[in-house]
Amino acid sequence: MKNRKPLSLHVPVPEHRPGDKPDFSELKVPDAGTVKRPPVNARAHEITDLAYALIRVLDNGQKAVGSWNPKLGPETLKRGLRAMMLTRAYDDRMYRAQRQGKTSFYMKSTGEEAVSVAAALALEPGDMCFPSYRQQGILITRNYPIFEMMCQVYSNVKDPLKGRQLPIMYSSKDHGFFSISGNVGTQFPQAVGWAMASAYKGDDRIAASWIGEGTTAEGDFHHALNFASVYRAPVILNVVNNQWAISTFSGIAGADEATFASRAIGYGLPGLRVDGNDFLAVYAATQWAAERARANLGATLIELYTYRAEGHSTSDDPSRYRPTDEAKAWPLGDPIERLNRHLIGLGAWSDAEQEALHKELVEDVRAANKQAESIGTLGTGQPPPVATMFEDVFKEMPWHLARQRGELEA
Amino acid sequence: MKNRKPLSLHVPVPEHRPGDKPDFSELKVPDAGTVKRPPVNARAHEITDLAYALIRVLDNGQKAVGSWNPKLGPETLKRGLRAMMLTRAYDDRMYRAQRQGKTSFYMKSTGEEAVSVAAALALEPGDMCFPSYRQQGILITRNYPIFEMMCQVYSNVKDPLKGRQLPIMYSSKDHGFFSISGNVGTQFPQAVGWAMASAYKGDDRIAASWIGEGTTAEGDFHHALNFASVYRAPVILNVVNNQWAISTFSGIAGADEATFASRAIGYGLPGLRVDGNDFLAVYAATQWAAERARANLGATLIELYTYRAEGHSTSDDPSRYRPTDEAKAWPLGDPIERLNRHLIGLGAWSDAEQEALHKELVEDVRAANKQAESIGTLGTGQPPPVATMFEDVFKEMPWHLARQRGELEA
Amino acid sequence: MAMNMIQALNSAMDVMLAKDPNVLIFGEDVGYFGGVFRATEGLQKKHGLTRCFDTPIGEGGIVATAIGMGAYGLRPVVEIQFADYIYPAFDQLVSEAARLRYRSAGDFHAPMTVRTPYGGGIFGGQTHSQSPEALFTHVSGLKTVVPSNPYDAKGLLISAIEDDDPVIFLEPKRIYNGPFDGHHERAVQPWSKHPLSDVPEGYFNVPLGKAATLREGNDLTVLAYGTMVHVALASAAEAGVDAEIIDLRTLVPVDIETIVKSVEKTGRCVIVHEATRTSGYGAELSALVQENCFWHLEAPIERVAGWDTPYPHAFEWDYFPGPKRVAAAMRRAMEG
Amino acid sequence: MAMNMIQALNSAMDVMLAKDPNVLIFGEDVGYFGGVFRATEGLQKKHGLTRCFDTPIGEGGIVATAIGMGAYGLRPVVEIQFADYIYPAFDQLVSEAARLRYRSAGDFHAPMTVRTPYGGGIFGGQTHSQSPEALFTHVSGLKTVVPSNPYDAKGLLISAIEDDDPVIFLEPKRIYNGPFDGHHERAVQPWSKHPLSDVPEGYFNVPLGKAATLREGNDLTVLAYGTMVHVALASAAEAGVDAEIIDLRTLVPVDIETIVKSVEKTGRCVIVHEATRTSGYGAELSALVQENCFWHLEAPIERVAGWDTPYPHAFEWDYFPGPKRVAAAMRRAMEG
Ligand SMILES: Cc1ncc(C[n+]2csc(CCOP(=O)(O)OP(=O)(O)O)c2C)c(N)n1
Ligand SMILES: Cc1ncc(C[n+]2csc(CCOP(=O)(O)OP(=O)(O)O)c2C)c(N)n1
Ligand SMILES: [Mg+2]
Ligand SMILES: [Mg+2]
Repeated sequence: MKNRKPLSLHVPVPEHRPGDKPDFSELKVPDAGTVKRPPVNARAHEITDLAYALIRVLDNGQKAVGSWNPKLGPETLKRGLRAMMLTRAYDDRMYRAQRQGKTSFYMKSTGEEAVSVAAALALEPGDMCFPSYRQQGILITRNYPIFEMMCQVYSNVKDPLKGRQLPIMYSSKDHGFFSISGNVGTQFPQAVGWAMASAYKGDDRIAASWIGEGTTAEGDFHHALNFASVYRAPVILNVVNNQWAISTFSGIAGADEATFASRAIGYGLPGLRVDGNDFLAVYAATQWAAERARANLGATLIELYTYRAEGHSTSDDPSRYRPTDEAKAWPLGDPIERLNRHLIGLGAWSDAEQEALHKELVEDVRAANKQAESIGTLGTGQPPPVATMFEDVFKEMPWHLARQRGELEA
Repeated sequence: MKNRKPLSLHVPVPEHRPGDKPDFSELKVPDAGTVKRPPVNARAHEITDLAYALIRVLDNGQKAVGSWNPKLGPETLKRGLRAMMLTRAYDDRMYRAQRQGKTSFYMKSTGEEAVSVAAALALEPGDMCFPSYRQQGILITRNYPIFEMMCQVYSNVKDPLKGRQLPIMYSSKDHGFFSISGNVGTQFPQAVGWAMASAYKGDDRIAASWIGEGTTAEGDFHHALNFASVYRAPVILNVVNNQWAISTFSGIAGADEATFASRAIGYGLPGLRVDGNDFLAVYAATQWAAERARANLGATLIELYTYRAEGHSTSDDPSRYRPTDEAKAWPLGDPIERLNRHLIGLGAWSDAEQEALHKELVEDVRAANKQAESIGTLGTGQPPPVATMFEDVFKEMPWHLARQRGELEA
Repeated sequence: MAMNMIQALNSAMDVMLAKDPNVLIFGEDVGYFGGVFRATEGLQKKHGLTRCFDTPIGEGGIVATAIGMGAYGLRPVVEIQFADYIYPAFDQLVSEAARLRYRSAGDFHAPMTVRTPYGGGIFGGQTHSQSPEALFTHVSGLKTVVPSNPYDAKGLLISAIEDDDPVIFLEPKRIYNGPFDGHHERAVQPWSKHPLSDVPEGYFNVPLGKAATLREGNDLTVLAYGTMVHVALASAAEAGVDAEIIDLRTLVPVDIETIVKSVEKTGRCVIVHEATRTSGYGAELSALVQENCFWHLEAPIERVAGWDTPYPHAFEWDYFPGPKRVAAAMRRAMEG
Repeated sequence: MAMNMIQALNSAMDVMLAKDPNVLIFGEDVGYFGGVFRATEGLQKKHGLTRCFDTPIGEGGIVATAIGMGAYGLRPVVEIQFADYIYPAFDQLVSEAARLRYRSAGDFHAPMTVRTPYGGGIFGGQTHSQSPEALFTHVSGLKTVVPSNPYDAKGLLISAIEDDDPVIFLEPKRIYNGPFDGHHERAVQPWSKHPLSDVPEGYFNVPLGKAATLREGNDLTVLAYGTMVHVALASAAEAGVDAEIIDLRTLVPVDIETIVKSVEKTGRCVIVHEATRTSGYGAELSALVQENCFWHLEAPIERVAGWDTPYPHAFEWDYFPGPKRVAAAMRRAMEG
């Protein structure tokens, strides 16, 4: 029984580290249009192949092909393009603002804009989104004013959150955007609860939530899938697989062993694996899951396969843990470029219009930021009144908080 | 967009409730021997069918058939039969003791004895078990004295746990039996950690853990599968699906939507679904998973399909929530009867020997219990010294506990 | 109508299910079976499958879905089978339920009541006897409530369900079926003989944040809640001290006026709880009394609490802070 | 050799990895990258992939596997990226790590050190600024340690790793790179100018359970830990009081002799911590002081703590209990 081979501990490591040449050649990217779109009432166990496939609509020429093609008109496509471009312009400006010391922290969604924007367009306005910190594109698509977002980032007197939250932790019930939590993953089962409530009330609104692939390791991921499955909650559970969790590659979250979409199988839920940089594919998958949920057929797990093109946040330096220009080597391209090319291919758009739109949006952002900065940035200008710090802990302020507010003002 | 069909909340309910005639006719029981045994180095994604099958070795005539037949000799089979019968006799006696007011609480494993006993025989003595409260069969198979178990149940001075634990929350490192926790599921990821440690040290011992199907809903279930998958931990993760979690049927744990074995698929782990009342099938599945783990190929999830023949515990009354004689209607039979028939079929055993063995074991239990009761039962006889209540909170007793011990003695 | 605590709690939920369609109840075994302590018995049958249902065994998921439902506009009432099993839900309670209103500046809030049986005296051992209230009192944004009798149980639970903030509602399981003064050697008493078992059948409430002075006295002040209220009453009689016995009922926000008025009168204070002593809620009470009444104190504030060990099965009555220990503390407080 | 706290912590782990093959380190981003605060930088490269590695983002899984490893015989050192994210692991810490030795009567135990950055002063907002120490001090079976300087950080961490009980090791992140007296308007100070940044390169330890008197004085006693030790020193100077300033270093088991000796001498006590006030560890300290030193107290014990709200991003310096508030409390304690 001894002289048996000793065991050894396996620790996954990524293919490439700083200094290596970025290389995704092992990553097989199936052709667009090759995956069949099943009816929305398909039984989950009959479509498990979708959890291992990669749903793509835009081919290498950025033409829309295959049964997942949502056949969107140019107006919708242009709305999407505009929202993605505005999101990116906004991110770039706010990132600079943090670098200029105007706030403490910022997080970009660069390269992942389609994940938020296409989903927001495929959902209905009344549907409630439970995002992570990287879905600012939803707010922008739903026309939440970037000025208010900036005031939140600057924690100034116009910050709707009264300076209480870290930058980018937005909240807007009116825009169906749930208060972002600093604790990753907590919103996933909360979205299921909201969806259960909607079903309980005989409402027709559904919920959707987003987490990163790294966050799938939290217990809340399991609770969300389990409760969603048991109570057939009308909810769309999105896993944004952007390959990285701060410095940690997706293999540490289990990506070497199975796809994240396939986590759905054990709960009897459909799992869809989607090209997250393909605006049309994200739209189509979200639409499929939304129809299914509204038909009382329950939840869908969607893995959005993409790449975090920039650092995790302004506190991060990706050059310490991954090849510098890995983003450029990413085989699924850039969602904005791809949708732009698609529109041009349709004859509904031109490089000139693209250029003009870019200028316009950058100018909009500049103007809004000027206005926001004039009100105040973190530590300068007008902050929210300090006494408000004691409000909203409870609906009514109890004696001990009133007393503490008194102490502060003393 | 309105005049859409309203949503409604789905709450699973069991087929039968008290008053109904127990009926398992919808439950399709595949024939024994029909499931192929893959090589232990099979890739997980190539054997996902095993997560939906039901591995059975003993056919309706209780003959061993098919490629999963572990081909055990009569001696091993008799050891198993004896351990299962002793476990049942012990359970019956201790249950009565609680009813007689000799202790506060008891839990039986009646009908599930094969789950613990066959696994314990298939594992090696050095392998560490992380059980739930329903695997007393492991201790008995590993020859832990039932006298000591009784002293634990009675919290008397000979209780190895010094009266600190609820009855049946045994612990014996020497028998590779990890301290049972009152919080369900916590042991599942702990077993993974132990297995990771064994691999880290180049040891050849593996770990195994057991939870009930209801407990799969805890976050710890997810942590266990996830860490086991990522680090290829040499561990066997057993889900004992005995259909009930106190008053809650398995549908509330997700059984209406998928098998528990299929939870393995999303982590890239093999999932085996096994007839838990078939001693040979449990042995064979455990052996397969153990060989795989020792070959450094990582973890296996095993769903043991069985039935909780008695109440959840002495605090429970199953007649309030399920048909009274559902246990008798259980189509997979009784593990002891089935192994007994199998041995008789082999010509290695007889009804007379069975009868004699039963008498012998009942007498052993009676004798051990007499001795244990003579030392003390809960609240009578000799309890552990009260001052020991303050020991083992920390390795060395800090001042505040010493002071509190002083107060108590004052 | 005479009710024990289980019946009173059941009645509170029954009344609220009938009154407000946004109230729903879920938790482990609470549906068809009616809960392991029977607190929800009959509610599913009477109000329907989706108003009172069973959940998976995932406390984190139970609280998380309740938060989502609260954000939608419902008033979920969830049961955690034993307070000892609330820890898997700790992140959702502390980081989410407690923070949602504040972090969203009132944009979202999640009304929710978390009912859970707590405390010892039933030979439940380490994981059916814990008193974790102090942990919740440290979390800004949570209210913590502990009833000590059927009348308050119903009235406080109704207030908790109607409250727009998350409420941790801790039920002293030892006194579900009868008051308990700590004399385990004596015959069990039914609630029916106790005046506070006379509970209105319909809607009424007992406000959160208000203590009840169960006995007026001049010698010393006792601060207690849950089962210990009854132990304190018996202990005072046995110690022969004219104690003023205050049942806090709500721990956060605590009724500071009632506490201060009493200690200023008596000059002496004994705090009793079942929870482990170190950093128990008694520490906060002791600090509050000493800060607010320092110049009135004639003796050190006494804390009588559970020992700083897990709750040991065999030593139920050596662990439980019974009349002997409480009376001794009262005598010390009088001498001091 | 001059080290800041990060370097001192890194050195402690480096020394222990070299000294004991049963020591291993894991947590989120601690491996190749070396942790978001760089505390484990270079350890994977130097000691190997399986000695210091990255984990999934599941704090419950991290602590659970550490318990299993401890039961096997290893000495895992895990990092929780921020103390604000320790709650998902709360059940494994409270119900398992803390209880294992007791419930198994010593048959099993799980030595483990849980390192986690805590506290404010860095504009981290609600979920990068919390001070949850009080929660752990209430849990029987856990030791809670908080260093305030590089020398102690290394010596205490080595003691924690070698300790056979589970230790919650809270690192005041505001002073990782330099001491901080609360005067955010002043230039940041490096550790190199501070005497306690002189740290031996090799093995040494600072015992758990022993406080350090950083300044002797006769007017009043200050009980503090972590960042607040430095704030207290500055505040005393500004208030012009001859304060005896005690750095507790270990919260459980606390060094009661040092506390009592000092308060018996001074008769006055100010307790300061960043954590929210209600049921914070200051409550336990206040209760202990008044129980042990009642007859010596000449003024009410003062608590200076974080407000009972989440930690608000924009109001970092209105929330942080800085020198103004601490000095005012000292003056009140002198008048009282
Ligand atoms: C409970 C909890 N643990 C740890 C963290 C620290 N943290 C913040 S973001 C992050 C990485 C998340 O990665 P992923 O889920 O892939 O999302 P991405 O950042 O890639 O969008 C970590 C570990 C946290 N915020 N909350
Ligand atoms: C964390 C936690 N939650 C709830 C409980 C209460 N409880 C004890 S056993 C049990 C049912 C478990 O059912 P299952 O996992 O199917 O195991 P079985 O009893 O059928 O063997 C429950 C809910 C607990 N012990 N721990
Ligand atoms: Mg990611
Ligand atoms: Mg079960």
